[in-house]
Amino acid sequence: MRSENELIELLNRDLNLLSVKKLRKQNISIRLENEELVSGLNYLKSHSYIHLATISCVDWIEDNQFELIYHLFSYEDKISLSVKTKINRQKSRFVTIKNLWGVAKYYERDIHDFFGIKFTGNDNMDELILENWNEIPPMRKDFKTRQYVDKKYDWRQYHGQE
Amino acid sequence: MNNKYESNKWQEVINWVQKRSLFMLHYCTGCGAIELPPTMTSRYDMSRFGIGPAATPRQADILLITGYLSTKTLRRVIYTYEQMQDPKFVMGFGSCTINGGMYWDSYNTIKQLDKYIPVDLYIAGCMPRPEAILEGFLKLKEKIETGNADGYKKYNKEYETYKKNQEKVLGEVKRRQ
Amino acid sequence: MGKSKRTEMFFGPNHPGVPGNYGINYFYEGDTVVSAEPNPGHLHRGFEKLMEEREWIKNTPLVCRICVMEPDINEMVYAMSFEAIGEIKIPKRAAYIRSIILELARIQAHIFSIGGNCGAIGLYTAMQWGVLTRDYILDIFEEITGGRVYHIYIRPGGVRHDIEDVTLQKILDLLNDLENNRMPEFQKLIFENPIAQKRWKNTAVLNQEDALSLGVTGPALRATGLEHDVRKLMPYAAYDQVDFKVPTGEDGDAWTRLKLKKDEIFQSIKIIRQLVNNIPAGPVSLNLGNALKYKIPAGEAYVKIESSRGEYGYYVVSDGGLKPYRVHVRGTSTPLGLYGVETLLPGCRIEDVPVWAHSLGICPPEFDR
Amino acid sequence: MILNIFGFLMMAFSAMALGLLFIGIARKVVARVQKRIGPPFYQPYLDVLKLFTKNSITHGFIFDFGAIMAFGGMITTLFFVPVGPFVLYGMNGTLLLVIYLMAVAYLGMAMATVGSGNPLASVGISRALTQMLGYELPFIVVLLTLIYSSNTSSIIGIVQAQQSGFMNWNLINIPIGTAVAFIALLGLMGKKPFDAPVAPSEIASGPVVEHGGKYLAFIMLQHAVSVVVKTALFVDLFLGGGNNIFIFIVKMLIVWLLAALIGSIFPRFKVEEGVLFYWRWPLIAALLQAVIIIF
Repeated sequence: MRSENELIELLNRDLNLLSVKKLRKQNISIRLENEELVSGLNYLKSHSYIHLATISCVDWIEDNQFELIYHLFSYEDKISLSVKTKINRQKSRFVTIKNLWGVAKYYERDIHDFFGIKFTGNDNMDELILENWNEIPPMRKDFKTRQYVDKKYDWRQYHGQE
Repeated sequence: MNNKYESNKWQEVINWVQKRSLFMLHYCTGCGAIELPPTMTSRYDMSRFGIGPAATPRQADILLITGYLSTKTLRRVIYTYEQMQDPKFVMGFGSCTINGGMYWDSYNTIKQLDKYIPVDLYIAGCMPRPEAILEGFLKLKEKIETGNADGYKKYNKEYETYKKNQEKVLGEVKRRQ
Repeated sequence: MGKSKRTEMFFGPNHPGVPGNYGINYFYEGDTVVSAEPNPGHLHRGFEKLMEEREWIKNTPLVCRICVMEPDINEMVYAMSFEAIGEIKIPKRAAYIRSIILELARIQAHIFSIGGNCGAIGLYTAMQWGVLTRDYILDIFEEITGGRVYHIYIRPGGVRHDIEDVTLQKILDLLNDLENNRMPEFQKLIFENPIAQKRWKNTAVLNQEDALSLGVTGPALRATGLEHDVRKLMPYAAYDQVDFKVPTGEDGDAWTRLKLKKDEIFQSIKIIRQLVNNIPAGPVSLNLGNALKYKIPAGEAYVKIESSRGEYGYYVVSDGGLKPYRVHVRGTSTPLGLYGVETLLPGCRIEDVPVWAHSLGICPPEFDR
Repeated sequence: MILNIFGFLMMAFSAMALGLLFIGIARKVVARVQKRIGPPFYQPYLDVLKLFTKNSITHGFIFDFGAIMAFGGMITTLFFVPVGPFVLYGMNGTLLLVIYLMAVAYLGMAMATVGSGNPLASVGISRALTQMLGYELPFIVVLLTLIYSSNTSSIIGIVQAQQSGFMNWNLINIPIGTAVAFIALLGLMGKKPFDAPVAPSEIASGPVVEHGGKYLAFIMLQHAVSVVVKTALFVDLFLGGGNNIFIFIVKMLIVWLLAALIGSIFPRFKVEEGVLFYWRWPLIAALLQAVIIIF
């Protein structure tokens, strides 16, 4: 059982953090370099952060970057820890963590569906949720839903409508 | 569209029978399916009206499209619809099937069900209450009795139009019987 | 060597035994599943994209539609993430009302789930009774919020309007009826039914190691003996004000999970009684200004709460604008419905596949989104 | 000759009508257990009529032949089972013949399954045949006991042996055997808890998964006739048969409703659990009964 501050101290000591932030009670977010993410997650997993809730991805189009967020939780510390890293938007490639958490395989496939990020080492990158999608991945910020909908689907015509 | 129904005693008997026994395909395509269990079970009990669930498309008469249809489901719905035996009826269920409803600007749901398969009846609401569903079934029965529920005939007649619309959204649709 | 007798079977999306619109493609030999693959995405509506296109308040009616089994969970977790980023503290009465709503939602979800489990093994009478019982709770919801299924009641800054004392009394009456009349009936019909026990015991076993490595939460995790409940781990709403136990089991099979659900219903009844009896007076929502112009500072939050099936999380990013910059939904059954199918289903019998899916609480809309 | 054929047809049609009525009543009763009103009792008639007005699709000759074989097999069985005063064949050995013929219907279903080529159907029919192994064993033991105690293997002979009063019924004479036979009857009729072959939530109604329209109508009629055949057989063997058709039908209805009520409160066994169940207590009880009767 560590408190938030003890945890931050520990992480500062053992990991090469880019930044660390105490968001609120029982919530901490840290940022790691690309190369150190897998080893960092490995370290955290061996320090009771065994629960991988999910992997989120955010498209920061203005910075030309994707941000990957790994949400971890420790049942001992009762702290929710978000581990973040940023990758280049053009390259859109990252390493898989399926050897640490098998379930990440599907989270990564999901991110591949919606953001088009490829994960090296994850051999199955088929479409999971979408089917026959041949536009730019839908969750990217430059994908315009309205335009796509106007093009693909027909709106119902009502009487008295233009 | 010529909906005029020819007065034919034999056809009348057939309609009368069909109206009184409807098997509804148990296929939950969307969130509207959550109001089907109450409709089917003790409180509202649609079996009073001779409507019962059927397990497979071959046995079913009614295809209920319970809510929004993603394109992935639309493909399965088309297969399912084509597996069903005539006469078959389609009920669009909830606002999403009428004009997209809540998901009017979603990239993955269709906005208008009757472009892709013929719909005999729509039930509005998000989501329709069990009473509305029962009312819808009763309306459908009326339509069957008067011979107006002829979507399946329309589908056969205007097959090419439907096919074109389906392929616009889905790409190729493989058809198997 | 004999020829391999593998046959492919499509369990869903169009299959009466599957929970929702969801598919499992599996190969079986004899009667045993040898390999399985999930086929999700039939319910994908692009929620996360839609939410980026709508103002903060306009998302309230949208989020509840993500998971139809328990819509209030979504409203709650969305409102909580808004409040977490904006550092808004809601009035005490609102917190109490939220907890009451969430617990009622939990009871109805559990009853529905027990009914669904009974349907999966062919005990249709229990399914009918379960849906009937759930309907009385929906009546209460209708009285409070105006909607049977989608309530759009919990919103950023509090709840939409107050609960009247008459309704609170009705809730207590309903709970008494549930506790004294309906649950004993279920006890006799389901939990003392020898064949039902036979079907559920040692079926769909999920051991602790798998559960933790998959990130399974909720009754499925507690059935393996761990007392983990977000309501206790990171209390929200008014859960730190009430006294309740988190029931746990040992075996991790379908039977244990169902018994846990039954115990949790009684715990929820206890919680609601405490909340109703101690509900403070006061306002039920904050005035945050023009609803269409809600603004919160740039920031992020991963907020999670305990749904009837486990941890339900939202990751919300705000860039300080009128709309959320990114919302990511972590549905409870995501690990089980995707990876769990691949790893846990092989070895299961064909007739246990629906039992597996129902008892682990697979809810496809929350991972299709 | 013509009169005979007329008799056969009458028997077949009235059995269908009676069976559908029974099914309708059972639906209503089960609905009351489930706290609902339920469909009108004449709903099965409408269902069958409607199915005959529907288009239907065949899956080849084997499929057609299987459907006919299932239906025909059941009708043939009917002719050997005395229904009240209506006895078409009364020769020795009908009891064993009936047991044999009942399998024909299943084999017909199996053929139709092969024709349809649906894996769900093949799982269903393999379950049905497996389950047959289960219930037939105790049932046959009871029947042999019965044949031994009544000194005849003709059904009508057994009925006649039970006349002259309630105390002569086999229900009183061999009570354990009757109970075992009733449990076997549940499996024979595919009632819960032994309805694994058609389990909708697992294998989407099993053998009939590809049957639509007229084919399904035939299957429903076959089911209706099978209800009549099986309940009539039970009444003949254990409840004293009946010279009065109305009393006979009431007895059948009691047996059928009892089975329906049991079905409404139990979930279904897995198929191998069902077989093992039959091979355990019912078989032991049946053997015990045989020992009691023989010695």
